[in-house]
Amino acid sequence: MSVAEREPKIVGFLCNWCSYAGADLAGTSRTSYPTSVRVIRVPCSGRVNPQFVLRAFQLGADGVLVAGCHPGDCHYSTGNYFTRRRFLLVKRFLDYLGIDQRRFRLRWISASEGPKFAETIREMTEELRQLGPRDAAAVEAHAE
Amino acid sequence: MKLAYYPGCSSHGSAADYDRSARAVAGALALELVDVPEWNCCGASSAHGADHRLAMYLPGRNLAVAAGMGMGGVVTPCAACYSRLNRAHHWLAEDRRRWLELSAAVGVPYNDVGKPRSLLEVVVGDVGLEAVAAQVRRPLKGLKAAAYYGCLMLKPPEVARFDDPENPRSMDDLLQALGAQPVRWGFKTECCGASLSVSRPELVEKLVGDILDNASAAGAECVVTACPMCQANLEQRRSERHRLPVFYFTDLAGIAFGLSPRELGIPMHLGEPLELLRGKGLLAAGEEGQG
Amino acid sequence: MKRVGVFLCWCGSNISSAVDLDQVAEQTALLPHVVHVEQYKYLCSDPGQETVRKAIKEHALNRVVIAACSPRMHERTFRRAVGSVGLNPHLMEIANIREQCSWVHPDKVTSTPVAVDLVRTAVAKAVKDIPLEPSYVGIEKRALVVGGGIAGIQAALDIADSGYEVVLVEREPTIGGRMAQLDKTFPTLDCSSCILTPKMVEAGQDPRIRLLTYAEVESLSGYIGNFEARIRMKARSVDLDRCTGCGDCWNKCPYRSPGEFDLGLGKRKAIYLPFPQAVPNKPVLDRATCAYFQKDGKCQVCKKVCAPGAIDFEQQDEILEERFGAVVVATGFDLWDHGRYGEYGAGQHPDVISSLEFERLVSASGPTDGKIKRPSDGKLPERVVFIQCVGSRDEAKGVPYCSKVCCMYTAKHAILLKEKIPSSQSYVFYIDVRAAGKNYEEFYRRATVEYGAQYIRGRVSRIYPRGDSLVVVGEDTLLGQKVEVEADLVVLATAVVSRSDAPQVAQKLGFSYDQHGFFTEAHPKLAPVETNTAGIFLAGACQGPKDIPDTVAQAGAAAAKVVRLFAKDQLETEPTVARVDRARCAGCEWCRPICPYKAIEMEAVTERVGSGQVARRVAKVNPSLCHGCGACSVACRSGAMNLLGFSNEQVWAEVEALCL
Amino acid sequence: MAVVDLTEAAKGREELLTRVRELAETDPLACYQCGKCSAGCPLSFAMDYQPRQIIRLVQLGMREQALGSSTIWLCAGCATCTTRCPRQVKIDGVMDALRQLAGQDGRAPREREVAAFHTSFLESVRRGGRVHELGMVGSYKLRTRRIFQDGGLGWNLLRHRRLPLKASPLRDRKTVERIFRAAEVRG
Ligand SMILES: Cc1cc2nc3c(=O)[nH]c(=O)nc-3n(C[C@H](O)[C@H](O)[C@H](O)COP(=O)(O)OP(=O)(O)OC[C@H]3O[C@@H](n4cnc5c(N)ncnc54)[C@H](O)[C@@H]3O)c2cc1C
Ligand SMILES: Cc1cc2nc3c(=O)[nH]c(=O)nc-3n(C[C@H](O)[C@H](O)[C@H](O)COP(=O)(O)OP(=O)(O)OC[C@H]3O[C@@H](n4cnc5c(N)ncnc54)[C@H](O)[C@@H]3O)c2cc1C
Ligand code: SF4
Ligand code: SF4
Ligand code: SF4
Ligand code: SF4
Ligand code: SF4
Ligand code: SF4
Ligand code: SF4
Ligand code: SF4
Repeated sequence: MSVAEREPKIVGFLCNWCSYAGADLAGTSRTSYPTSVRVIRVPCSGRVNPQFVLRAFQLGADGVLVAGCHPGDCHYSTGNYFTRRRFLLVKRFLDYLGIDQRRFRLRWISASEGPKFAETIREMTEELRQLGPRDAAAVEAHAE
Repeated sequence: MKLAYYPGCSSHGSAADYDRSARAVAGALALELVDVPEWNCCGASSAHGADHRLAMYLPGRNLAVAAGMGMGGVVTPCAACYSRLNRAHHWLAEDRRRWLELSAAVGVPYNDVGKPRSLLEVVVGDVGLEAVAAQVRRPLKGLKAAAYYGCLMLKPPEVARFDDPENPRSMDDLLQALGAQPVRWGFKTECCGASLSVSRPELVEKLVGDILDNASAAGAECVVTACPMCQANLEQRRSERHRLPVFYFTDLAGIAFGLSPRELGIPMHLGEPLELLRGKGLLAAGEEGQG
Repeated sequence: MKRVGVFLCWCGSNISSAVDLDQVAEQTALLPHVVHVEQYKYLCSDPGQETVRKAIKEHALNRVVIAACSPRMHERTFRRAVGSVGLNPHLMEIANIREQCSWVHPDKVTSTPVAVDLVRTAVAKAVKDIPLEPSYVGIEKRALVVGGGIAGIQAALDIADSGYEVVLVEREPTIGGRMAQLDKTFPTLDCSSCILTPKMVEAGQDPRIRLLTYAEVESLSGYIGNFEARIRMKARSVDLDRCTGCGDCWNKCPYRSPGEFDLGLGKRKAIYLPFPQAVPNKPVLDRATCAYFQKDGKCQVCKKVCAPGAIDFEQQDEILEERFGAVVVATGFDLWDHGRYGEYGAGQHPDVISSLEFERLVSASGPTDGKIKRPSDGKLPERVVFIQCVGSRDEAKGVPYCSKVCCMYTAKHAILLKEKIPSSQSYVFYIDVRAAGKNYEEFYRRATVEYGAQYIRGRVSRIYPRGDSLVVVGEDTLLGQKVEVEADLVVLATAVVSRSDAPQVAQKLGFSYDQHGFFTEAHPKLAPVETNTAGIFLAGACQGPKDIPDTVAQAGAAAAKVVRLFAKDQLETEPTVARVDRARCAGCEWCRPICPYKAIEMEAVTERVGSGQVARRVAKVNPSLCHGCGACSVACRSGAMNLLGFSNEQVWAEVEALCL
Repeated sequence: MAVVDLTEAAKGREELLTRVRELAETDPLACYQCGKCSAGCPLSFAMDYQPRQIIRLVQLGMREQALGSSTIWLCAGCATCTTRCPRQVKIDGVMDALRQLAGQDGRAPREREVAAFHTSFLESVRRGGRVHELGMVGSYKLRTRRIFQDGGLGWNLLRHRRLPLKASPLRDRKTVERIFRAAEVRG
């Protein structure tokens, strides 16, 4: 089954305080979005180890989203600054692994930005559809 | 100390007197001033309102040529030139790509000659007040002088990088070292409007009047400048009620060093500067009446 | 053996109408470790919770997965439910199939696979759950208040009134702070000392408050509930126990110097009382100006006249070590030095003064006994110019922010001037008048309409002397014309800035401060009195420019936070904190600087290697300080640092379960 | 007084702001209209718009009024405004920029004499590489038909040997011509 037919699969790491609450808000306000995303709740975007992201790609995820509070609003004051710096590096590493950088997104989504969450999922799904299915084997080979 | 010297256009004309005293005083202080060869006009008050690039290139060329002379920096006696040279220097320092642009435009490779300095800056900063004081033969005792810096030597401060733009002290300190008595007054850095002197003289007369009024009210017997534009403007655009002589700081330094008014070009000033000096007993018998 | 029970909630029709729960149940039952799957209409209802409890007992479940609404809704509810039948509350996970599934994917065909995935992921995480226990720490029920301005005084009084001991440390010889220097206060024009003095006296007399004036905190260690402070008591040269405050010493002391309290406008003796209402009402001997210390060791007049023998030239600084459960920081503010405004005379014109100096000039207890005499010649000024925003809102020379109080105190000054010198005229140069407070706009109106203050919208460009007056040049921007005022006195509303040593204070006590030196609150809206360090609270202008009403409100809030803490006997800390696997820790310290709460320290451990002992350093997390953000666990290269509740193994398992 | 149509002005606003930002290397939007610039300006008494108001015109996109003002020509370039601006706006640079834009638009300057002076000045520079004061003033007088202005003053200077009849240009006239050309190309 090609990606064009099936829904791409996005693993979403959402911080508990802002982005997870934002996703909840999309729900409470019944803002529908594609069924592509599966959410993993983490306390802070700073908790997301790049290895989790790579593992998701390794296991065939089509896209990965890391979302946290806006810079300056982090519940733990500085967590998302680390996230930002860390994932700049990860993006470059993705290139090296042969994974299109566009498959990975880092987004700041606040607890009141339900629509932004839905929109992010819509955009990402659309982009992943256009990128087509992934060659998981390539990652496998590098990561070993 | 050997420095590249940028005299500025007026040194050949209305400020020929300043040119004389500046060179004479520099000589007395063992400052060797070597003219920047084939220097060109810095664009003064006109280029920057016409074309930003022209306003950078004209002074920029002089900086490039001066750098080629391999001396301890470039110095100018004119505050307007000082300002234009510093604007260009600042602009060039902000972005090295501009070095190439300038070199291509003026046909001289640009290298940084260091921050352009004014003659006042060199005398107070590099030569130093102690060395100046050591040259004094005729202390200017009892001479109440208003040090007038004007605007361009100090503003804006991030370009001029010289003295405090609101309460400068360097010329006051220098006057003190010469034995004179600098007065406290409020118009040290007010603009005299020199750039409008030809085209809107009636406006400039008001500015000059305010400055001279304030100096007189503060008890000054003369005004001292470090700029040919200021000097000429204060002399030429004043009204009948103002009698204060307007000196260059080099005039007074020269007198204090024992040089004659004639060597310093003082008789070329408008008004009666010699009267004041005479009244203060600062002229030797032989110097009376010269001019 | 892991025995997982999964409970699927219908939420009435909220979930059941959009997700085929039978199919979810069917697929879930096939997952490893799952021994029981059950559906219920409203799981959060009492009977719903009872269903879960019953199943745990019946099926000997040791892990529970609730597939229902967001954990942000009912995590607590269900933790409590499983806890009530003896299962560790942290052996429960929630799959959010409502907000993140049925409500956003209304089509059963596409939503059901999502729900299946989410439940599977929750099961995978639950399998890796381990029992977590909160830790408890005892609480030292004494509070330290640093800074004795109105903020510190108010906080100390509120805490003491709730029955707890307080130590109030003030650096100056008396408490009172800036408010003691003010004359009257906006917006009601109460006399500052009339409302402050009773509070100062109360703080001085309350048996539960120990005042340590002329003292400073040297260091603070420990954590919430258990701080340890070292406090330096500076040598006052006066034995406070013996001194009766009779005043003979300072009356007789022959040496005078400019007084700090009056900002140099008046003089004080070398041994002095900063102001008549000082608390404690006992003098301090300033060694820097005393003849005995500075000159010849003679003089000693004070010692001779002091009947109770309280003068002690030999007194040394003393260090106290005290334990506290909580700290309130209330070190206040300073004023920007207008010496940087060359265009306003750079502080060289004696008749260009700051607003605080003006307060001293109008104050009845000030150096001029409340007569507004200008500093140069003592003349009563007729024409007074007030300039607002001096240093404030000036990114070029001063600070970019608004100082918040100067608009109002300037209006106050215009009123006070008119009251004291009825023939006078005031001119106020302003850019905006910010009178956003209860009765503030009305107060400003009084200044203009009733007291005739002339407000001119524009920033002054220059002040210069003309004769014995000052020429003030500005633009009336509403007219679009340059204006000049010849004034007898110019008063500058200089910016409120942090104390110059604020960064050092913050570092010593261990919390953060912003680029202007103001102390940073944990959250600008929802935690405005907390700092990032649990157990340390903020009050007053040390956190940002503030007037007295705001300061007192914040001080009360800080006190309430302290009391809230002291109301417990033990402090339960969240169990979802970081934990180090010592065996794996390489001691690299990558984790330490990343922690926003300074929860990680290094400790030495000795281990047996072969036959010898080897000492090495490993990281250690203080669970009372850790907030559980997990940043450290990512920084750790050796996998030694983990976050309980969101462990590496758990997230890993979730990723794997999701990507199946 | 006329009513200003802000939506109309807004159409050219971005373009004007962009040009001013480029030429003056400063952002007029930072200005909060405090008036400190005008208050310190030595020539504000003669200007039709205060320096602060010029910045305001630029903020609103009112190009006509800004470029047609007398202010941009009467500004003496003393930088007192810039030195004191609390928002770090380079007001003198904005004045320069607006004069340049007025020139580029080929618009008749509001202050004819001032503009004529600058033209004569730069002509003199272009011709000889340095300004020859007597020649420059002569050209200015012809341009403005103010033949007799300052006659006494000129005579006085001549008498004091401060107004030489002869110019002292650069030996190689092309040196400066080249610079003017290079600037024209970049402009
Ligand atoms: C000119 C002027 C007029 C004002 N008028 C009014 C008014 O009319 N109405 C109004 O509501 N507000 C007014 N205010 C504002 C008012 O002054 C403040 O709101 C108030 O003083 C803030 O109190 P605070 O306790 O936070 O700080 P402060 O009064 O500054 O007190 C802080 C205390 O901490 C001490 N301290 C500092 N550092 C340390 C340390 N490291 N260790 C120990 N102790 C330390 C200080 O010595 C001081 O005693 C005015 C302010 C000014 C400048
Ligand atoms: C348009 C707008 C935008 C704002 N934006 C911001 C912003 O960006 N940032 C910011 O910090 N602040 C903002 N605010 C201010 C903010 O809304 C208030 O500070 C805050 O809501 C005040 O909270 P409160 O609890 O005091 O009052 P309220 O929010 O009014 O709550 C009072 C509650 O009491 C209930 N109630 C009333 N009478 C009774 C009664 N007799 N018995 C029982 N219950 C009763 C009411 O139903 C209500 O639920 C904004 C305000 C407005 C109007
Ligand atoms: S537990 Fe949540 S989903 Fe279930 S009935 Fe209650 S609110 Fe609805
Ligand atoms: S004389 Fe002695 S008792 Fe009296 S105030 Fe002075 S120190 Fe205290
Ligand atoms: S020793 Fe003398 S100078 Fe010092 S405090 Fe006592 S009386 Fe004053
Ligand atoms: S409170 Fe008023 S005077 Fe003070 S900085 Fe703010 S606007 Fe300026
Ligand atoms: S989890 Fe966060 S708060 Fe806890 S120790 Fe690690 S970095 Fe510090
Ligand atoms: S980063 Fe990891 S290995 Fe390094 S000190 Fe911290 S816990 Fe130990
Ligand atoms: S001084 Fe600066 S901020 Fe104030 S009006 Fe002028 S340009 Fe604007
Ligand atoms: S630079 Fe121009 S606008 Fe600015 S103060 Fe000077 S004359 Fe006025």
